[in-house]
Amino acid sequence: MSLDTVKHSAETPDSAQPWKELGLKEDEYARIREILGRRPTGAELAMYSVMWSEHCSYKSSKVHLKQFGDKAPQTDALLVGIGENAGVVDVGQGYAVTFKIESHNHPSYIEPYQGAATGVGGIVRDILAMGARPVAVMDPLRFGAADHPDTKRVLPGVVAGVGGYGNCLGLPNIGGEVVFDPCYQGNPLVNALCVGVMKHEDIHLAKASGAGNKVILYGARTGGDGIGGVSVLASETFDSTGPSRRPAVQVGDPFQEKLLIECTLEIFREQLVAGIQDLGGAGLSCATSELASAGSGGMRVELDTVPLRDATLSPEEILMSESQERMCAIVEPDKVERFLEICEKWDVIATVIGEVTEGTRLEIYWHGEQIVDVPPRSVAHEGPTYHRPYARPDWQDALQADDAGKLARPVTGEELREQVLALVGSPNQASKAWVTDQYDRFVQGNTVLAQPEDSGVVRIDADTDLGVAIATDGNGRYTKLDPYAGAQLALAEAYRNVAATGAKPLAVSDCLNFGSPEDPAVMWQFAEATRGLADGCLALGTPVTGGNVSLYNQTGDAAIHPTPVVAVLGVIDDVNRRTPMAFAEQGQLILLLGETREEFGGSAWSQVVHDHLGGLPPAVDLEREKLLAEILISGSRDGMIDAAHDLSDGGLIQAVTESCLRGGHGARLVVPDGLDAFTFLFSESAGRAVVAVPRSEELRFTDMCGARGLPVTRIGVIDGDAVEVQGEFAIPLAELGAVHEATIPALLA
Amino acid sequence: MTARIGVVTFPGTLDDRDTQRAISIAGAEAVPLWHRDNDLKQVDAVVLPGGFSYGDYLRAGAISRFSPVMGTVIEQAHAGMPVLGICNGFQVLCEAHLLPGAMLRNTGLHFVCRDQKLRVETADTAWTSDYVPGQEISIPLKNIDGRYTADERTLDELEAEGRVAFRYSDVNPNGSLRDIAGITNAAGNVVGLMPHPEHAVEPLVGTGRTDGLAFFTSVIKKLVNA
Amino acid sequence: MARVVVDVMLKPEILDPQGQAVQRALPRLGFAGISDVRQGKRFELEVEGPVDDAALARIREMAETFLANTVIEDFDVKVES
Amino acid sequence: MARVVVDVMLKPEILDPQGQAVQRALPRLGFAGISDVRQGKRFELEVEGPVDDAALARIREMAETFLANTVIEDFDVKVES
Ligand SMILES: Nc1ncnc2c1ncn2[C@@H]1O[C@H](COP(=O)(O)OP(=O)(O)O)[C@@H](O)[C@H]1O
Ligand SMILES: [Mg+2]
Repeated sequence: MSLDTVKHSAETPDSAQPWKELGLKEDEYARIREILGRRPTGAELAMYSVMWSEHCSYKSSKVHLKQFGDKAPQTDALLVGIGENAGVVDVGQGYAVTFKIESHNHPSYIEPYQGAATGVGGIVRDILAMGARPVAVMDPLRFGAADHPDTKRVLPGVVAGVGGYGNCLGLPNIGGEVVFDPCYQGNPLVNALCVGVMKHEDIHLAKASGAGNKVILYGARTGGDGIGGVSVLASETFDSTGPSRRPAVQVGDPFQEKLLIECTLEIFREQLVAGIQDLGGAGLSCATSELASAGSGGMRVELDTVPLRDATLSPEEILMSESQERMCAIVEPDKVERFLEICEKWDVIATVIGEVTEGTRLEIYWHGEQIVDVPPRSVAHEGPTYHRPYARPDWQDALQADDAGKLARPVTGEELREQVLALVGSPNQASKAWVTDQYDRFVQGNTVLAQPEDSGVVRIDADTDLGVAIATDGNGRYTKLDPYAGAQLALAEAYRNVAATGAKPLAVSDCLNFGSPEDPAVMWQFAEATRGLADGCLALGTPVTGGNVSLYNQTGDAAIHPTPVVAVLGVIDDVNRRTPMAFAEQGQLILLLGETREEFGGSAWSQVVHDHLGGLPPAVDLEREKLLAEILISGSRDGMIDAAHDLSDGGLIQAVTESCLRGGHGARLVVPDGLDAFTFLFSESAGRAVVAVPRSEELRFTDMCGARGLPVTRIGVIDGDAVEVQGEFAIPLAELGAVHEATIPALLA
Repeated sequence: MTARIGVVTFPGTLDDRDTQRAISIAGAEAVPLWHRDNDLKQVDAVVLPGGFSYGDYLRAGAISRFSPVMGTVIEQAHAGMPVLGICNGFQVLCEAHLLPGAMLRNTGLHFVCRDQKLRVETADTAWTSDYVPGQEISIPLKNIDGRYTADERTLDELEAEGRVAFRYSDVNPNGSLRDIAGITNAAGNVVGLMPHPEHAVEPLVGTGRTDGLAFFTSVIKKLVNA
Repeated sequence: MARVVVDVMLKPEILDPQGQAVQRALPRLGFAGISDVRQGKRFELEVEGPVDDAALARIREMAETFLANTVIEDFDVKVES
Repeated sequence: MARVVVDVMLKPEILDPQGQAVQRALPRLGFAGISDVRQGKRFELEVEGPVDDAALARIREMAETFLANTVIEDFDVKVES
């Protein structure tokens, strides 16, 4: 096949082109022709098709995501906002932190190990590209039914992939989620978060400026893997049509990425780059067009200089390849030599592939012939925008009317006891140690708290003991019942988890996992959830700094539960005063903060005991969440509380069980006046936490709560070696522990 | 005199900076060493830290063992310099035949990260003199290729000569033969173990215990008194 | 009892980091003249009963659905002499 | 260019949990009649120049000192037709 040059395309306006196969719609193809004033070349078509895919262009979601900017709360903490590789937050003492969460859902279903591994690899490069040293990862995961045979294939592969890649990079895994629900059967959700640390002056941006500056591609050679992965894998509904039609996935090389990290950090230290971008989805198409689009001039690239793993690749394939572990830097000419030296030191291949030009176009050449000549913005930032129709589904009313309050409740102590054991041993509430023990949580020597604590806490300065805390949360069941409230509940839970460890919540990143945007019901869920999240962030004063959207998570007509996963980042100026979750001291008092109402819609209890999903999720009160957080932070700062654990799915009994097991001590609980034992134990009212307080601090602490208007109830004492609810039942810790820990290993054995 | 302890960085080494921090906390000067240099910068002892050098591709430690720096380390180890291999470093020492045996994939086939109990079997090495034989310590373990293996004769020899330095004491996490977690050479200057003492030197991070500090104080005492 | 060998190799277009690491180490160890290395898996299966066409067909199915992930790997089934 | 294959397998007396895990899974997947599975590595080397005795000797040395750890593994070198 002869080369389709720009010249050739002008001469052959009527050549048929595979725009449809590349996932473009007819009007999109027409627009490309209009932008260029001719038909695109094959290479241009390849670039537009990947960059205008749902995954890269956010064409269905961006009209909704705009709210995160429009409703952004006033804050001095945000140094870099949405739009860059990741947002950057000021955490004081001259330090900045960048974090982001991303999805790798579809690839992880097809090839669990590599899909999950490259998901970690991709998010780590995003963080690195901001100028930061990556310091930790987290992995919110969702799978189909725990006892489904395919879960046995997908889950161990995903966990091995997350661990295989992250462990090999030397990044501690400090938290995540493992959730099972049949709705994720053909669409597991593999989200990955990375957090990185830098000094304010080290922030780097993805832009190509300064005519004459060189474009350097460095890292792995470019191969034929993952071509079209973006458009095919991430954007279209995946239906299992047998092995032969399965699209290509990429294989990751964590060792190469580790070299890339160290090499890049050394390059940053010597201030050798003017702009930098990682190569992720859409590979070189994305990196070159985004760098050029954000910069001041144009860019010229000699594509045949790109180091290849497979010499037979066509220019189109090189532009679309999603080979992992590559970065692209803009470097002033007199710094190129030193740049290449550092790459050589780390055994990283680096090649000058082009330069920044005076012009305004992105021009790509292949053996001297021009094959791309486009306005970079039209590729990178001016893709199509859809106002997809959305409508509240007709089944929503019936779902909400199916109130969980009418479900049969346990009456006797014996029934309560049985249901407590069923709850703490259910796959979603059981210990996730089988998963988390496969992750290195110690490497880098700065892990202060990791799973199963409420949030991961890492020290970022060993001299001052400054640290950051992060938690991720999402509840697809709540969000299905009410997408607006569900998104806010996810936010509230992550916020509460951060505060529970004593850190002050500062900022948010989110991964929005939904079904097909072409279904108006799904689009409504999306619209409601983004609206809820944006309003929630405004109310809590925590801006969204970046995130990711994953659509088309559905099999046939069946979409997953709408699943916004929210990550909240907080700062703690002295990690010595972090609050752990363990009930570690006999005799300390257990206090319940917040109010308990009869709220069972979407609850773990309704799922475990009745396999029911209906009604309304717990009410959201963000002012209350703020107050609770303030109390938890003050309690930690003033040394009044020795343990804290937030209440979420599973309610009070789940939280108390976890804190007891972690500390190795039992608890004696008393049902407070005005509550029945069942509601006390199983309700999932939001805005609550349990704390352990030394007797000497009780008065000071309850006075503080009283003065600020936060309800506080003394519910028991840390004591013995059983969890006992007076007058109802007692369960020995050993029995609780055995039930809590046996479930996941048994399912995966 | 301040002891100077070198910490080797291979491509893919992960716990090098953590090991340097542990050495400083113990009171010595940590000296970074680079795999391509055969110069050991006049250090008095060397630590080969943990990680996935060369991605642990082929076999853990197999490629690093041929690095230029290892040429000098092997030479100096034979001459009596204290050398400690932690995790991946232990694997490198085995591949380099400074210690007998080999490391295989854990029997559970998974990466294992846990707070591991160990029994100290000998204090007669450069790196364990601050422990007492029989002492129980707890330090983090994190690896996927940690199953220590050697033939029966070698194992009997190790036992007979008191060269098993540490044994797993609560559970055997990886199927290591005879619960072996760490061994020493006959001279007692070269020690390898799978768990990570450098992650048990500060009360605030890691497992919150400092049971690993004695590795570093042991060697520092030896060097300073030498 | 017969032995059947299943070789599983990454497809040629798929990155093989392990093979690459080996290849890059060879010159340093003094082994020249190896232009490419690919590393794969070898399974040795001990088969009870006769290794007839039916048995081989089953083993091929096993390789296709379980031993290899054909999204990224090719496999080859051989009866050992 | 010729291809030389080096097969590396754990010695028979060494426990092979990977092979065992495969074997244990087979009946569950409906594959009966496999009495043992061992899992090893296969290296495919592309050799420049002729694969004569000298070249094979070098590859054998490479296998012995590098590709296999003979404390735990056996190896086998074959020229592919
Ligand atoms: N896939 C995972 N990776 C790392 N940590 C996890 C993972 N799944 C769960 N965890 C950790 O286990 C603990 C319990 O999880 P979860 O019950 O979801 O916490 P919470 O309800 O407080 O959000 C948390 O510390 C969480 O970070
Ligand atoms: Mg929590």
